[in-house]
Amino acid sequence: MVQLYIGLGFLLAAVAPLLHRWMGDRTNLLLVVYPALAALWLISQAPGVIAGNNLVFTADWVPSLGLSLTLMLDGLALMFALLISIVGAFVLLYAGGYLKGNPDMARFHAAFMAFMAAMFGLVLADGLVTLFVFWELTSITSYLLIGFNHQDEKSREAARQSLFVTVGGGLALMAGLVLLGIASGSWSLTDIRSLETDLREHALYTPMLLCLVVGAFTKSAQFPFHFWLPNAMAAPSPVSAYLHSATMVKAGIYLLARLQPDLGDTALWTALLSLGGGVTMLLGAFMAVRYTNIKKLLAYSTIMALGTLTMLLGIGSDEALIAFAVFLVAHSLYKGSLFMVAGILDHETGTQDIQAMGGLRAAMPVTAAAAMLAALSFAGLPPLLGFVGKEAMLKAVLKADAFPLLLAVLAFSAAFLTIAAAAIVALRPFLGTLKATPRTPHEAPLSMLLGPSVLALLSLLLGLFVPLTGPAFSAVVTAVAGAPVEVPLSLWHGVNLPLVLTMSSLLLGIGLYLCWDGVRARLATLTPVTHRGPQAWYYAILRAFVSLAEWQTRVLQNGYMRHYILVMLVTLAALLVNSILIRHAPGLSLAFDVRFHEVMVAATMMLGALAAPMLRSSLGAVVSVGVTGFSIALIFLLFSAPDLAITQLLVETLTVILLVLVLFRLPRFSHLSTRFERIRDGVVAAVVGGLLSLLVLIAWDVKQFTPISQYMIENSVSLAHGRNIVNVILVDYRALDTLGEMFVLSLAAIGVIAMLKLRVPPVRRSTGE
Amino acid sequence: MVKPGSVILNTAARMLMPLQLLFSIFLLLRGHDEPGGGFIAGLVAAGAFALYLFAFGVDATRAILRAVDPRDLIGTGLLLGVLSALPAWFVGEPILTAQWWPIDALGMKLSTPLIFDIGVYLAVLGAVTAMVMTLMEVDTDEG
Amino acid sequence: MIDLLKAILLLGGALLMLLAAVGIVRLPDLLTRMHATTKAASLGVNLTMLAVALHFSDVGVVARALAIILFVLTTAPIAAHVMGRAGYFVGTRLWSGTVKDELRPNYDPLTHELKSGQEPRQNVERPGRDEAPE
Amino acid sequence: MNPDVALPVLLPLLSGAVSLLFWRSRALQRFVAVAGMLGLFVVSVRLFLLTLENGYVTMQVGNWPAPFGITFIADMFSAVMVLLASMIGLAIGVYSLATTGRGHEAFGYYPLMHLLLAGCVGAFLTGDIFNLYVWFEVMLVASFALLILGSERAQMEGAIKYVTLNLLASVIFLTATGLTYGLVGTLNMADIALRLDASEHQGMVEVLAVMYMVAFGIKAAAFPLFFWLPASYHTPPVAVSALFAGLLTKVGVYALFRVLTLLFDQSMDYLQPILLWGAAFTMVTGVLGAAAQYEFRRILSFHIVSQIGYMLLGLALYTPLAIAGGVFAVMHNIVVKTNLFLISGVAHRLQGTYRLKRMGGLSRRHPWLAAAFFLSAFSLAGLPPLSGFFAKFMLVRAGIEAGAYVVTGIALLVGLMTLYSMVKIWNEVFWKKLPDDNNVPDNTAATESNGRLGLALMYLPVMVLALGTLLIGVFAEPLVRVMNMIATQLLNSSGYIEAVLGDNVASRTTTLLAEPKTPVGEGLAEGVAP
Amino acid sequence: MEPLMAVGIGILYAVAIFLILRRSIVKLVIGFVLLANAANLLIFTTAGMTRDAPPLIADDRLLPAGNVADPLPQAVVLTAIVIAFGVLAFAVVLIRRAYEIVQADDMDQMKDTDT
Amino acid sequence: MIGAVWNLLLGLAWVVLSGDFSGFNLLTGLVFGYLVLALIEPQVAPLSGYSVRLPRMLKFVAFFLKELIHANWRVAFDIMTPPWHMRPGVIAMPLSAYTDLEITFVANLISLTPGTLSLDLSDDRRVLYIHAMFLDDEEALRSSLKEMEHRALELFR
Amino acid sequence: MEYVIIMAQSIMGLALLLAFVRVVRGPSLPDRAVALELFSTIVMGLVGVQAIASGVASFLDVAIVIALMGFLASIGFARFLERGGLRDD
Ligand code: NA
Ligand code: NA
Repeated sequence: MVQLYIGLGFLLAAVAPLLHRWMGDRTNLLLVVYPALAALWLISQAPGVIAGNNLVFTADWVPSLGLSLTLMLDGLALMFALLISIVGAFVLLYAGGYLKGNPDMARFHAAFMAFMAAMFGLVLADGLVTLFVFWELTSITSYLLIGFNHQDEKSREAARQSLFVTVGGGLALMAGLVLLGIASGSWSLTDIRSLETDLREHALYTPMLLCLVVGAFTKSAQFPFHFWLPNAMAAPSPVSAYLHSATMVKAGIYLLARLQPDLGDTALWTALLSLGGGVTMLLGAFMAVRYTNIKKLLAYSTIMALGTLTMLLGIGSDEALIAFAVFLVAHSLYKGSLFMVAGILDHETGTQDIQAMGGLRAAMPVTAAAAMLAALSFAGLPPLLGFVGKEAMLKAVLKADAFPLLLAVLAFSAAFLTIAAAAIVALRPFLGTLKATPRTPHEAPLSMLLGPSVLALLSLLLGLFVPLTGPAFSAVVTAVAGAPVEVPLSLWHGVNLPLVLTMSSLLLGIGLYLCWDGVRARLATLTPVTHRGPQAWYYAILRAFVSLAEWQTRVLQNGYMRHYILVMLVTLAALLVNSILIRHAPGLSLAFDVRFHEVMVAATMMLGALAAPMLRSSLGAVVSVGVTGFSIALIFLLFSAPDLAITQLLVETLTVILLVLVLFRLPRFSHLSTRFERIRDGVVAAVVGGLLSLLVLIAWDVKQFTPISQYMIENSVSLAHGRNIVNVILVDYRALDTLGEMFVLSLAAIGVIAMLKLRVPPVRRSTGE
Repeated sequence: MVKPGSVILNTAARMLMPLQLLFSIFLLLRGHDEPGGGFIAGLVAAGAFALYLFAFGVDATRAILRAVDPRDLIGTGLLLGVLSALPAWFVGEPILTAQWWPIDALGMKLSTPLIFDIGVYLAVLGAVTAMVMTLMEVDTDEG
Repeated sequence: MIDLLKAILLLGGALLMLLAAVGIVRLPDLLTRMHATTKAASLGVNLTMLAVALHFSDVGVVARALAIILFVLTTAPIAAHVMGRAGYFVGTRLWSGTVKDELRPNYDPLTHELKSGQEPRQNVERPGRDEAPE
Repeated sequence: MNPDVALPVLLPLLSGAVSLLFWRSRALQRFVAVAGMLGLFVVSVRLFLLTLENGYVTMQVGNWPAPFGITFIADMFSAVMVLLASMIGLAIGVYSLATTGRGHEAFGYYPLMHLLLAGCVGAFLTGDIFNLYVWFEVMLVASFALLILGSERAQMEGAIKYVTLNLLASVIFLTATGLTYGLVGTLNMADIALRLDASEHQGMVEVLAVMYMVAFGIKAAAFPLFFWLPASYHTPPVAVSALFAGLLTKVGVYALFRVLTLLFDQSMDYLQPILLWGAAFTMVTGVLGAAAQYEFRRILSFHIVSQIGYMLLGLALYTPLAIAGGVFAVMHNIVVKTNLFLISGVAHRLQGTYRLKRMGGLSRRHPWLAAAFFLSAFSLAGLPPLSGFFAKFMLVRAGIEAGAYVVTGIALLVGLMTLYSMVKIWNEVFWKKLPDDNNVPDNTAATESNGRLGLALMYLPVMVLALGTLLIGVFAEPLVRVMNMIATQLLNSSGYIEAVLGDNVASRTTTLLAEPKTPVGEGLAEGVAP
Repeated sequence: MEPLMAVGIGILYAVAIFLILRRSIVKLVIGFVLLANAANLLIFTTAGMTRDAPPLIADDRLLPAGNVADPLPQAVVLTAIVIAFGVLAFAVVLIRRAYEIVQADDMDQMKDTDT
Repeated sequence: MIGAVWNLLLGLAWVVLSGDFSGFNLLTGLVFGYLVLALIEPQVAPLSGYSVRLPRMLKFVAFFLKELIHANWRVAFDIMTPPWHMRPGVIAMPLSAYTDLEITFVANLISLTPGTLSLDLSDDRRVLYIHAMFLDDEEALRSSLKEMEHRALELFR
Repeated sequence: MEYVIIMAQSIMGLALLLAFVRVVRGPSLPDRAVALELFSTIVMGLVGVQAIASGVASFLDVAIVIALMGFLASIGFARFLERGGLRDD
């Protein structure tokens, strides 16, 4: 059933263009029903899941390969699915307003719906490969969404970059999942969970984990793969709000959380995730305040949040996992809201530059309110959910088993930078005096306001009533920890170290906000350093790849046919030498039984061939080769093959006729090769020729079986009614060969006629090749 | 270019060509029992036409072939070849199983291998003649 | 007796071929070489075929051997004529010992006209060309 | 004995012969083009179903018992290949109606197509090594003629390399076959397999294996033997390119699979590493070659090479899953690669060029074409849930199971590099605006003048094949099962041998050696006059 | 005779390969001719050469009177000869047309289609 | 008439080639001969005056053989002995033969005789240019050539 | 008789080799073509001897083919020369 519902999402995507043709802009409202229904259903299932009854929906896909479409709904999946459906519904609604009148709306909906369905599949999948399939589908659909404005080169480049990074990571993920499947002997997450053996002790654990982590890190924009995310802001704001804050970028986080019980809590896991996450966290926060473009700023702050989540998974304690769950929900809500706000600002003012905006609170009061509410959560201030998340995070960091001090420093720095960033986003555009913007600002339509407002309100409500959410978060944490965990949540824990840190970071943050312009100017001096970051590596790798490609083509596919032939022959000769001379040394018994005239015939045959390359005249070479041909006919004759002799003579004669007809147009022999080339070619030719001589001798020497022709001889007269056995073979025993052969000759003739007579006018179109 | 054409060659070609064609038919028909067969015969016949082409040129050769283009020979030969595979199929045997139909009046046997060999003959004759003829045609066009 | 005759024919044929081969190697120019090959070798084949006819003394074989002789006698001179003519006209160098050439003066390489030297006067008139037989 | 085995060969031969005979009638040729291909498709489906039912379907051509005559045998592998060939033939037959000029039609375009298919199908179905050579030549010479149709300069230059290098391959093949007969005295592949197993000189067996490997490696365009392909495949009319791309190299791959699994299984220990690294280099050099190109068809041509690497990887790993994956890759590639070439042809018709720089804007004006390309391109890169993904997944899994980590890693990376080229095309041809200097703008007038019907005829196969790559992926199970059957059959050659030689296999192996080195004719009873 | 033939076959292959490796397309053609001959001769030789009677059966017999040469390689070679002739004819004309277009007897002038 | 003669000849050739002298085989040969002639019929020049004259023919063969052996010996001697005795040259021989067939026949005979080689016919067909090896006695050569032509033409007339 | 046959074969074999010498030395195309013609004529002789040696009359068919078709090569070369083919001697 659930599978069908996911399928319905893809179906809606496929028919979106048709729907648009029939329903126009109202399509949007119809499509919103899809996530809305999903959300309602999920909420209806929530009590059961919270009570610990995971839902499993079994379905097969490719049983021969062990792939199933089985879906599994536990706390973690439920949380993600709810975020996907609720945020998705609001973003979809919002997009209806944001893209109103856009001729490509249908295309947007197609990609968006497919993405949403893929996301559902990803978080619900029980099969490793199914998970991967949906994972890649999100990459593909997000490529299409980022490149939505594809006539703009920047959009295309951003889309390409995100695709390469995420699909590249996807490959690592695939390797990791296959390793996991092989190591565990199962392709189902549920089965792996209930495995007797501990995968952490498996010989493949380290490569498996590395591959999986690379996959997760690329998708979730962890250092050093983070650079694609800010660039992906080329996408329309609804896309940023959905993919790049709430859903897709969290897929990597989801994956790590999913694997935590089976692979987590090893030194490698902790080091990779907590350090990688920590560094990403600080980097994101630091980079955020360097930008005045509101979407870039939000994107970097998202990186910060993703880093935080990864770090928490790395720490892996119960506290950390609780913080993980809360922080994740909080971030999805406030970041979704803020991105939509950013979209509204962009949409209404015509700019994304915070510095160009100011005093908008009067023109757009609802937007301002939503922005400020969301920013409070962003900054981690009470009484919003963001505060709960940050407190929990700081607590977990301080208690971390590994690198507690380092992580604390990182977390604190990130915290105060985040507060500054939140202030910048929420205050700068709305406070102060009204600035002139490309468009005259006024409040956004209801469809666009609903999303940011509701999500911001949710941040507040969940914060206020956080103790009530305990059981729900407990279900999530239980799923991640792999064992039941009680989650005691409250807004107020009394004055403790985390609170002190929060307060001091608040002060520092406000300070930074106040002198932001000056600080930014200072930070600008760091630009040369940041320009050498991972994005530069990415482009360096691409450039190196293209140069390597061009170099290889120049060297290998160089257009010189003789090089191609030489390579082939050397390959053949090397393999032959290895087989016949090195691996199996031959022992030959040579028997000489030869007559004088046979020697003469053989001699003219060889000399005719040898003379061909030495003659300076092309027709001379033709005659010389003719001598070889006639000698061969004689050999056929002397060794009892009259039919062959006749054929050879006739063919030789006709060949001469053809050659004289053709060579007539061709120039005299030219000596174009250098001495070195001739010697080299001579050596290769001699080696190949010598090897073949040897093979003939061996084959002749080791004859061991009665040939099948015995039967043909015995039955030629009685069954085939023919006395010339060769002809009987040609027209009866092996008539099929002959049938093919006459077709070959006829085809050659057709080709010759076409080549000589068919002359298509060279260029049909002015721009033709 | 030197002096083209020679009465002596032309006369000889006129005499030899029928002889060669006859010989080719001879080779074709008795190929099942003695050296010969469709290929060899077809090549001989093609050689005969090549001689005629050398002596008299393309137009005269086309004239003796009348409406028949070498390409028609190819098609006919191939079709005969394929069709000779089919009678066996109709009597429920694997394709290309030889079928023999004795013609008592003449004391000889018609058979699918013979039809097949005639197909080979025509195809080879057509193919080789077509190639030589086209080459000479183009040669003449281009001077 | 028959064996002896066969032996003579065979060896004679073979020797004639050898003679032709020596001739083609030794003789100084194309046309003289062709004398050696066309005749000696053809005769050699004919002798061999006679030997074959004798050896089998079967009507069919004899007929075929005679046919071969006939064919050789027909085609060999044709080939010689065509090749000799082509060789001559494309200007193959003649041996320095060649004593006379009655063809060259009657041939016009531009029009490829080959006169007989016996035409009525009006047919030979051509400005600027006045060749007398040697 | 079943006559249906031979029909897929006889039918295109007949179509070809009829088309040739009526070379003056354009209408008849066009009719036969579609009718013949349709007929071929039908008989191929029949053969496939028969094979599915029976495992092997055989026929002793001419009613001469194996191994004395030529055997036609369809196992699952050949039946699938025949089916695919006929599908591609039909698709290209339809497509050609729109793209083939009168000149090409008058000089044998359609008969050449029929006979090319006949050659391919013959190669798939024959159980005789020399007969295989003959079908290869039929296919090859037909492809020669198709390649030069039109006689443009690029075609001539490409054709010289194509012809020369393929000729070299043919000679190696022929040489190996001659040595094989000299060694074992038979041409029937099942019989050869038995006799090679019993051969006293395994070094020679290895030599033969190596020679066949090189010969078919050239035909299959494997590293370092592929050079002829990128030099020529982008030069002929696009329908021809598509047919070549889809089918020809795969015949080489088929032959490699057939010969190595059937005849030389005892040498596989030695051959596997060679094949494995050959596969790796094929993948990498092909994909790198494509990355350096900026022309639609040239990029696609290099990718053919790269994809061959995946197929060889399957053979090199030589496990059931790997073989199944390799064959899946063959199947997937035939569908997808053909379609990509067909799409390039549509794009060329719309914009008058194959150069990426001068193309653009197709996604907005021709969204269905864009969708078809997108599916095919991403399938080629192995992204799920398209057909290419399953091929890759099976191979990767088999590779890791076999411990071939490095090559498996390379295979994965090559997927990414493939994506690079595909995205390059997508960005340039479909997403980018049409550059101003392309003065054959994508206008309906240009389309109109070529005929709406023509465009529709081109679209039809493109859409069907694009849908195909999606459906193969989504409904992969039955296909994977077929691939598993193929792998099972290939790895257990005794079934094949029994199907060909009948019940007396066991006794044959012993009697084979009973009379060593008997000269032909010796020991025959004195013949008596009838 | 076989050792001698083996050497001869090797020489044919070697010369053919040497010619195919030249830049001159005329030499390429001649290389093709030799290559085909080499392969045919190889098949003929490896199958075993005999001075016995040719594979013909006399009119009044059901079987050959004594040993005869193996007919199968002969049939195979015959097929191969004709195939090679067809291919050669095609190749020769191809080269002629290529020369007309490129106007040089030099393979190196024909490398535009590769890169 | 001419066609009939040729047809008969071809039929006989068939019989001779096949070595089967049965009536049916002759019939077969005649049929095929007819077919082949029908093929080239438009191109066949009139072969007037041709008939089979056995006695003359035999006499001619004897004469020809004599010439052949004699001349062959002379050529052989010159080839085998180091100094060249030959005095080669091209001479023009006026022809009495005038039909295509006669000219061809004569020219071939001359080519077959050692020491002489028909090079070409003048455009007006009056003169046959001959390359001769031994021109030491030109007149003797010319007369022997004439005699050969005469005897040959007797066969036709 | 056996000796005679062997001698005849040997002499003809030698003749083949000599004919080949002229093929190589040329100098002109007609010289080579004539040598090839001689070559095929000697082959005919060898065919005859082989027929006698083996007692198989069918070998004569080879000779018939050469006798009827062999001169075509010379005709071809002559045409080449007449049409102004390159005499690269
Ligand atoms: Na085996
Ligand atoms: Na096997």
